[in-house]
Order: sequence, then structure tokens, then C-alpha cells
Amino acid sequence: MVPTTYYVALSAVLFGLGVLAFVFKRNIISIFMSIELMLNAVNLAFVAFSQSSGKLDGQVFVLFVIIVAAAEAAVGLGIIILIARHRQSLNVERMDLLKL
Amino acid sequence: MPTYPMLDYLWIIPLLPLLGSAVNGLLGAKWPNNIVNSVALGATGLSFACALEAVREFFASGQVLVRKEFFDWIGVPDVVHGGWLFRAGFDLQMDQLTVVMLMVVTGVGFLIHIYSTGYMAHEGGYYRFFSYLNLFMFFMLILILAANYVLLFVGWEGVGLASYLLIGFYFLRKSAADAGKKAFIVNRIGDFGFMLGMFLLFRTFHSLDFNTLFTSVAQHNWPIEPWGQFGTFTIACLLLFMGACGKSAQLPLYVWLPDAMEGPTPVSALIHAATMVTAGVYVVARSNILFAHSETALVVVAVIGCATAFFAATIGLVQTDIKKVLAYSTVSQLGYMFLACGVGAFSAGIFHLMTHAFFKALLFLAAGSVIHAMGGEQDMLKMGGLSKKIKWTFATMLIATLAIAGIPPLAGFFSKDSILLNAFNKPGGGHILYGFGLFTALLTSLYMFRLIFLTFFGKERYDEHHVHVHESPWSMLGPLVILALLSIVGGWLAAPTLWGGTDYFTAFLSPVFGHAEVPPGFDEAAAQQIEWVLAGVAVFSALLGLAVAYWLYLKQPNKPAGIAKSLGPVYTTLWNKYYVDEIYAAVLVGPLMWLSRNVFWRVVDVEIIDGAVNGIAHGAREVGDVSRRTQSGNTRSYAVWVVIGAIVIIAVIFWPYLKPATVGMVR
Amino acid sequence: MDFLSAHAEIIITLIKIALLMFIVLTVNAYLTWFERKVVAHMQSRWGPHRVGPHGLLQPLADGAKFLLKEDATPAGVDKFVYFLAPLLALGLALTSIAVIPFGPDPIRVFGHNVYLYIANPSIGLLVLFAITALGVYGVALAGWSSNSKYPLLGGLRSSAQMISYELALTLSVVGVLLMANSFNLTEIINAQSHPAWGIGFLGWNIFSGPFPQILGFFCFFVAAVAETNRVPFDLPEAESELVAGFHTEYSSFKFAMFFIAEYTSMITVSCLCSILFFGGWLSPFPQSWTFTYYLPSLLLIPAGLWIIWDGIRYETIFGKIILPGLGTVFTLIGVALLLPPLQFINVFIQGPFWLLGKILVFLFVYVWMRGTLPRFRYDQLMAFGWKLLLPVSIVNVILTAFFILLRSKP
Amino acid sequence: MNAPLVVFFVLAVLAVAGALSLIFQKHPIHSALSLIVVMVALAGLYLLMGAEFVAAVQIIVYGGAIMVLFVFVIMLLNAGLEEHTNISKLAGFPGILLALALTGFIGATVARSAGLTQVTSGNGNISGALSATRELSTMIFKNFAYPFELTSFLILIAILGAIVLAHREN
Repeated sequence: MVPTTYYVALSAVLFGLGVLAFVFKRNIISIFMSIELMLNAVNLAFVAFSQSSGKLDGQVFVLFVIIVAAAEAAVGLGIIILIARHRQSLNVERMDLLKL
Repeated sequence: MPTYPMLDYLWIIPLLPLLGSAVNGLLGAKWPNNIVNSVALGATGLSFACALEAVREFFASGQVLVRKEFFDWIGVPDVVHGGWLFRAGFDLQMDQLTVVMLMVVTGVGFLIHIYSTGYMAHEGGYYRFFSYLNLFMFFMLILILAANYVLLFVGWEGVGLASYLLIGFYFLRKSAADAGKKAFIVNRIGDFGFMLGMFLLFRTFHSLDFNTLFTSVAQHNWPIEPWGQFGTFTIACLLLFMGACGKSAQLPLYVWLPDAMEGPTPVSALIHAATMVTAGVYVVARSNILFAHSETALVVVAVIGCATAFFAATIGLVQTDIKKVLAYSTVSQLGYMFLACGVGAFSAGIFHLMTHAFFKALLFLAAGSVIHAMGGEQDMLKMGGLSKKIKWTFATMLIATLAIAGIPPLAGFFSKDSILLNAFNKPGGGHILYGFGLFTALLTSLYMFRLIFLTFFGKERYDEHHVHVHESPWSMLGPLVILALLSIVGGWLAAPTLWGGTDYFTAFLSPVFGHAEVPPGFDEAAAQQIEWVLAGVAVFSALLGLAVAYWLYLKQPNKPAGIAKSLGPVYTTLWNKYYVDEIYAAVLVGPLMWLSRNVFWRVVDVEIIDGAVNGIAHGAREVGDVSRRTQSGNTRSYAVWVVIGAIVIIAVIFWPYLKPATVGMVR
Repeated sequence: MDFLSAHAEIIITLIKIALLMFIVLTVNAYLTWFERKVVAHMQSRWGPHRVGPHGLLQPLADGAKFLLKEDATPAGVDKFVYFLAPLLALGLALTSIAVIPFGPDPIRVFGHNVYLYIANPSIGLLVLFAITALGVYGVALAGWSSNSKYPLLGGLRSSAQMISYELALTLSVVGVLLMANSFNLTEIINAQSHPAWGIGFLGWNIFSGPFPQILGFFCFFVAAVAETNRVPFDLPEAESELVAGFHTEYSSFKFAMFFIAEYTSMITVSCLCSILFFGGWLSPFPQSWTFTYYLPSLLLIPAGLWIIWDGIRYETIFGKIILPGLGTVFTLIGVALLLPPLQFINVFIQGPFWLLGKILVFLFVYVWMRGTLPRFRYDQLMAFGWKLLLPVSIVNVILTAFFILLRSKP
Repeated sequence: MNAPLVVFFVLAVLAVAGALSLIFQKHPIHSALSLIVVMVALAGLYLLMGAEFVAAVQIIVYGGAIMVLFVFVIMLLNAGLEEHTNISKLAGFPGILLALALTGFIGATVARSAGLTQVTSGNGNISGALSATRELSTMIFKNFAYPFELTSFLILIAILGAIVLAHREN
């Protein structure tokens, strides 16, 4: 049997990598994907805990997370398409209209 | 165990008018008149039917007090001992007093609704009118069904609102708008006192619920505060009475009522004669136990009532606007009611309230019919000789006049008689009150018959060609007839007193007033004689008034002018209503205006409030100027900020795990 | 020896995999032949008939051609993805076969229970859907990596189309799942084995249950056809618009991979249809009719005889030799199954026999549609998927649940 | 070194590798592919933990829908190689440092709290996978019925939002 800690550690690592990508990437789509990565890492932790504690709530939460991720992807990608249409660029650093 | 559904669902009675009001007010704008008024009539009629059923069940159940708590409205639960520190629930109650008021309000209200469908038929804002009228019904029913002062106050303010809206119904007319405002403001003064009274009561008895309050007062048999001692009861009662003065147009707060005649006539009939203005009397009667505990308060009530009655009657003598006359007569009749309450004859007061509701509503409606017939003319000097043209109106109005003048066997006679009797029996100063009351009765019949003669007899003083007099439709005459019947038979409840029988009305109300009524100070036989004597005197004075009026306004129509000239200053004083409005303007309004213009506006508003607002805005701008520098506009930087935030959060939440010290404590 | 016995399970599984692979690929090959023949006859042509009698050896020739042709890799493609795509497509398509059970009870071989499936996960159906879901990438990535406009369009189309129809596909089987109360394909079939009055086919989901899954089947089949990019949903490879769609830039064996993948998924879908809605390996006849056990031979013998007769009349010598031989083989097998010592085999092949029969029917329907139906326009495709299939399948779910509830309440 | 552990490590390595390549791939499609790898690996881990349904959903929804959507969008926008601008000073070296710090924090937390999670590690009494799936459905539709409905609303809104956003008005 695999100790839960391993799973949690793995999820921590994945989450960290997600954060790293979140900061490191310039392409807005990639940034989006890094968010998905973080979500996945969290899901892993959820399932691990649910398995270790013998309760299924964790898995239910995973399902909810997946649903939310789906919704988020739908809207987010819609926004991305709009941005790409308007600004002809996917580089977040070129999207600086918020500047004073 | 029979069930009493209507009593269980007492809230339906007030709810129906509210629904009607909401429906009409929100949707009625586009609807044709007949739909609007069928909604309004349906609501009122249904609630009248429900009220009847409720009363039937009340009698069937044979209870003295039916009290239903529907939901907690305001409440401060007592966490320590359980229960409530303060509770003002939506509780409705029903006792004999409520029964009387309920019948009067719903019944007369329904009749007046019917009347209005005819009267307002050609007015604009039809839906608005009925929406307001239903709203008024709702609040009035809340007021009389309420089982605690707070809920009662809701109704109290609500009827004030409705009255304001309806007085200013023709809000394009400045006078109407001003009258509305005046009524509202003057009422505020009274309400101020009312609220203080409530606070004081709560502070003393820790409850504003009628049942709890009165029973506690009755049980702890508090000492009755003698004349001149200003204990809790006295102060509370005087404060409550202040509110009552405002609502019921007593001295010195009566000024709004005559102006309130700017509203449509049905409104004057319903609100400013039959129901709302009697709310003050109702409150005083409702809190009879409190008043009974303070002689001072009673005396004040009696004196103010008596004074108002006399005062208003004198003004009424010289008014020429038909509705103004009726308005002053209303004020003076209200004075009668307070006089009754003041001498401790609460049931007599309520009795007069009921009969007055009948004949005064009738008078106003008839007056409305006259105005309708005259095509909007309100000045009696421009009328005359209408008796032949509008027979029904004339007949009903005559009945009402006889009733108010106190001619037996009509309603007014009995109620006024019992008031005067109780005043007479009141030990200590009772006779003076009686004297004034009697003289007022004479004046009453005088100005009322003056109205009749000027309006219906003599030669036409209007232009035949412009005004073509026409009888009103039956939707208006029907209510008149019904009310006429009521004002004939309405008083017979008390008839037996004449031959020493029991006064059914008093007997009926005794559960409410039993412990507050003052017993006649002497034996029955003597009382019997006095009864007859006083009745005779009253009738005589009424007839005298009639005679004088006949002599002055039919025989020598030019006399009044002469008299007026002969006692010039008095007449002018009366004509100008004792200059009360002017005095108020000089003493109160002027200084207030000055204060608000020079202090509240120029200093408080402009300097302090606006200054604060602008200052805040300025500060916000400064802060923004500084903080916007962090907004580099670069999304990646924001991402980093998010990361920083995450770090902080984790550091905070998981500190126990991250602390080096806790290495050992893990597991 | 003890090594064998120790790892018997694994070895058996490996053998089964190899066997299944072989069968599937062969069936694929001959499916192409079958398709071409049927379509040809529908269009009153002869179809392939050069290579071998009735063109029976055509598939082999095609295979050889695929293997031997030059494998051209266009310039400017994204190498890694370009190679990955066909592998992905084929791999996933073949994997999906693994969870399909072909028969009810195990065959005993050398004292080992050999089940007629490779894996029987408790969530078999979900696994299938998962594989189908991943199948998109094969097409989409192929389209993208080719670095050429037609494939890109094809890839776009396929990904959009597959996402759209996956919903209907998944929703349409929910009814079946509700009735079987399980994801496991075997259990789903067993749930259909309690027909009314013992008449086999009345137990099938499409006819029986609280709510016959006719709607469900309709949605499932249409969506499945769309998922397999077949006519009338073959927009990703609409040769009349996009040259060859997503595999325009693919040649020789990579192209073959896509080809095989497509036909394999056709087979998978047919299996699913028959398992989910047509009672899988259950016979349509009442169990009381024992003679149905001999149906295989009763079919094989006449078929064999006919082939012999046909072979004798065949033009080419080759055919004159091969066809009668084939016929005799069929006939002999059929006869053999009738012989008492070998009859027990009938028992084993009943399940596979019926399942394959049903699969064949569906494959024929596939080909039939290709022969008859025109291609959808893209907007029509989307509208059809979102505005018809999805609502209908949702309605199906609701109705089924409702009727199940009705039945469950006594 | 038992079988599950081996599987775990294989999948874990796969996942981490995928995540790393997500970071270091220049082209969004490659990033997407590596993310898909991560997701499949995670699905394998779920299977390993006996969460079959979640695994299936992970692949169907994440792998089959969301990531397809990503790929679709990338293809639609014809996104090219990622250009390396360094306009944001903060997101350069300090940002990466901070991200690593965050990772460290989380890792430290996990490490410190290891004991607490280890206590009950593995003795999860989730009986047979199918019944687990059944329990899961019971939980979703009984205990979590309300949030579930909320999510359905969320999906609906998301659909509308996507339509509104992607609708080119002209």
C-alpha cells in the first residue's frame, strides 16, 4: 500500500510546478493550463485524503473541482479567443491596458 | 371543541385591503374604472364579510379576549432566562372594543367605497384613489386589531400616511399639497408624544403588549395618582393623549383637520370624520386602565375635550364652506368623545364614536352629493333651495342633522345624552363641563341647521344657467340611505337607560371598561330623575338651536349680516378661526424657518455634512493616487502578487506546522 | 513448466491479446473488402474482383501496398506530434477492444478458465468512453502537426465534432446504465437476460425494461457514427472539401494506421451497440428452443455448399481451386459441429456466434449508410448534435429514470 | 518495494516529467500534450487508489473535453511559439524565486504534517470499486444534492458566457 504522504507530496510538487508555470509562462493559454495543473494537483491531494480516511467526500469534491474547471475553461477560453482577436497576441505581457 | 377559522386567520381581514391596494396601485394605472373599483370593492367587501364572520365567531366562542400571535416582528430574546426582553409581535386581538371599531371601520369603509365609485367616477387618478383608500383600510384595521402599542403605532402612522396621500390627492393644487403636509407635520408632533409615552410605558412595565400591560397594571393595583401628582401614569397618559390630540384634532393640534377638507369628499367622510380621527379616542379608550390610574390625565382629557368641543363649535357657526362647517363640527364632536373619556365614561365615548361615525359620514357623503349636484360648488352662500331638487340627499342629510343635533329618538341623542349625563355625574367640576357641553350641543344644532337652511331652503342663490342641479347616482345614494337608517337606529342600544333599563352598549363593553368606569355617585332613583331632566334639557337646547337657526336664516336672511356687524370683533375673530393659524405661524413656524435656514442649512448642511462628504472623496482620491502605482498593468506581475498572497496565507494558516519548535510535536 | 503454471494468467492474457489483435486486424482487412463490395453493388458495380476470386485477396494486396509505399514526411511538420498522432489513434482504437466481452462463460483450456475478454473492469463502459474521449487527439493532432491548411481544418472540425457528440454519446447510454445498474459490460448483458415470456429478444434493452431504449439507441448510434468520423459525419476527412482532411499529409503506413483505427473503432461501436441495446451474446430465441444450438452449423453447411457450387462456376482456375476448398472447409466445420463428440463446442460458441452476428449487422449498417447518405454540412452537423441529439438523449434519461422509479415503487 | 509502489513511482515520475515539460516546452500544443500526460498519470494514480470513477471522469472530462478544448483553441488561434518578453521585472527572477518559496512552504507543511496523514495511511475502507462508485453517486445525489445543483447552474452560466463571448457581433 502506498503511504498517503507520498501522494500528498506528489501533489505538492505538482502544485509548485503549476505555480512556477503560472509565473514563468508568457503565453496566456499556457498560463491557463498551469492553472489546470494546479487544480489537478489539488484533486490528487483530495483523492489521497479521501482514500486514507475511508470517506468519499474527497472524491465528491474532486468531481466538483472538475466541473468547475470545465466551466472555467469554457469561459476562459472564450475570453482568450476574444483577446486574441482584439490584440492579435497571446502574450500576457502585451496586455497592459490596465497600466496607469 | 368547535373551531373558529376566522379568528385563527384574523390577519386575513387587514390583508385583503392591502392586496387590493397593491394590485390597484401597481397594475391599475392602465385598467378601466370598473375593474379598478371592483378590485377595491372586492377587497373591502371581503374584509367586511370576514370581519362579520370573525365577530360572529367571537360571540360564538364566548371569549372575552381573543388574542393571536402570528409572527415575531421585533424581538430581543432574553438569553438568560428565556422568553423575551422586548417583543413586538404581529399579534392581533379581538375584544368587545375591537368588535365595535371593526364593525364601524369595515362597514362604513365599505359603504364609502361604494359611494366613491360614483363620486370619483369622473376624476383622474381613479386607481390611485382606490389604492390609497384600500391602503388606509389596511392600516386602520391594523390599528384597531393590534394587540400591542407598537403594532398599533404602525397602523397609527400608516393611517397618517394614507391621510396625507389622500388629502394631497389633487396634488397639483398647491392648497391641497400644503394641507397634506400640514396634516402630516402636525400629526408628527402628536406622534412624538405618543412614542415617548410608549417608551415610558415600556420602561415602567417592560412590555407594550396590551394584555400583559393591562393585566399587570390591574393586578399590582397601583395607587391612583391624585390630581396634581405627576407619576408615571400621569405622564405616560398625557403623552399618549398628546398623540391622540394630534390624530383626533384636539386643541391645540386641531388645525390640520379643517384644511384636510382639501381631499376628496369621500376621504373627508371616511378618514376625517368616521374612522381615522377617532383613532385618538380609541387609543385613550384602549388604555382606559392607565388613564383610570391618573386623575390629572382624566381631567386634562376632559377639559381639553370640552374646550375643543365648544371652541370648534363656535368657529363652525360662521363658516360658509359646507365642508369646513362639517370639519369643525367633527372636531367638536371629537371633543365630546374626549370629554366622555375624561369623565371616565369610556363606553359613552365609544358609543358616541360609533353613532358619530354613522351620521358624520352620512353628513359628509350628503355634502359630497350636494357638491356633486352643484358641480363642485362648496360655498353655502351660493346654494339654497336645493331641497326640492335633490330629495334623497336632502332627506338623508336632514336625518343626519337631526341625529347630530340630538333630537330623539335618533342616534346622536342617546350618545350625546349619555355623555352629558356622565359629565354631570362627574363629581368635582362635572357641572361646569356639563354646562359647556350643553351649550355646545345648542351651538351644534344651531350651526347644523344653519347649514341645512342655507343649503336646502330659501331661494336659489346660484346661477340656474351655469349650474344644473342633478341628483347623484344610486351608487352614491345607496350608502346615504343605509347610513341614514344606521344613524336612526344606531342609538337605540342605549335607549333603555331612559326607563332605568340597562344600557346594552355599556353592558357589552363592560369587559373592557368595567374596572375603569366610574360609578354614579348616588342612588338609582335620583339618577333616573336626573336622567330625564338632563335628556329634556338637551332636547330643549337642540330645539332652541333649531329655532334660532330657523329664525335667523329663513325668516330674516339679512339678519346674520347685521348681527355680524353689530358684534364685529367677535365675528371677525370667529371668522378667522381665532387667528390660531396665524399665531402658530408667528410663534412656531417663523422661528423654525429662520433656524433651519440660517443654522441647519447654511452651517450644518453646507459646512459640516457636505464638507465631510467632499473631504472623504478627496481623501479617497489621494489614497488612490498613491496606491495606483502598484497597478503596473502587467499581468505576470499580478500573477506574482497572487503567489505572494498565497505564501502569506499559507504562512498564516500552517504556522503551527511551519514553526521550527513543532518538530517534536508532530505525531 | 512451473514458470508457465506460475504466470499462467499473464501468459494466457498475452496469448489472448495476440489472438484478438490478429482477429481484429484480419476483420479490419476484410471489412474494407466487404465495404467496397457492398458499396459497389449498391452502385451496381462489381467492386474489387481482380485480386483473387471475388477480390478476396484484395485486402492483402492493400496491406502490402501500405507497407511498401514510400513513407514521405512533409517538410515543416512538427515531427514528434506528426508521428505521435497515428500511434495514438491506432493504439487507443485497439485498446478499446480489450474490455469487450465476447462470451458469457469461460472456456477450459489445459485446466485454465479462459474468459472471452481481456479485461473486465467494473467500470468497463466508462473505460471505453475514456478511450473514445482520448481518441480525438489522434485526429486533431494529426491535423495540426501536418502544418498544412486542409489537415488543420480537418483537425478543427474533428475536435469540435467529437466534443459535441461525446455528450450525446455518453448521455444516451445512461438509460441502459440505470436499467443494468452497473458500468460493467458483462453485467449489462446479464441484466438483459430476463426476457418477458422467455422470448429472448424481448429482454433486450431496446425492446424491454421499464422504458424501451429506442431513443437511447438512436442517439447512441448516431453519436457513435459521428465519433468514428464515418459517413454521414466524415467531415474531418471530407475528401470533396478538404482533399483528405486530417490525414492529407499522411502516407503509407501512418495512413494505414488511421485507416485501421477507423475500422477498429467501427467494430468497437458495433460491439457496444449490440451489447448495450441488443443483448450482446444473448440469443433472440426462447431458451426452450434447443435446436438453436445447431444454428451455426445450419448456417455453415449451406454457405459452404453454395461457395463450392459458386466456385465450380468461377472463371479463373485459381478461383475454381480456392473457392471449393473454402466451401468444403465451411461445410466440414458445420458437419463437425453436428457430430456428437464435438457438440459441446456449440455450447461455447453460442455467445460469440450471436454477438458476431449482431456486430456484422451493424457493420453492414455502417457500410449501408456510407453507400446511401450524403455528408452533413458543418453547421447542420453542429445543429443536429446540439439541438436534436443532446435534448433527445436527456429526455431519454429523464423518462427512463421516471419509469424505473414507477416500477420500483410497489 | 511492492507492486503498487512501483506503479506509483512510475506514474509520479511521469506526472512530474509532464509538468516540467509543460513549463519548458515552447509551443502551447506541446505544453498541452504534456499536461494531458500529467492528467493521464493522475488518472492512473486514482485507479491505484481505487477511485475508479474519478479516474474515468478525470480522463473523460479533463482529457477528453477540457484539454481538447485547449488544443482546439490553440489550433483555432494558430498560436505560434511563445515569445520571450521580460517586460515584467517582478515576474522575472524574483517571481520564480517566490514560486519556489511557495512550493517550499507547501512541501514543508506536508513534511511537517506527514505524521498526521500517515497515521491512517492506506487503511481506507472503501469497499470494492463498483460499490464505491455507487456510494459516490449516493453521496452526490443525497448529501451533496444542493451543491450539485448549483454546479449545474454554474455550467449553464458558463455555457451562456462562452456563447456570448465567442459570438462575433457584426
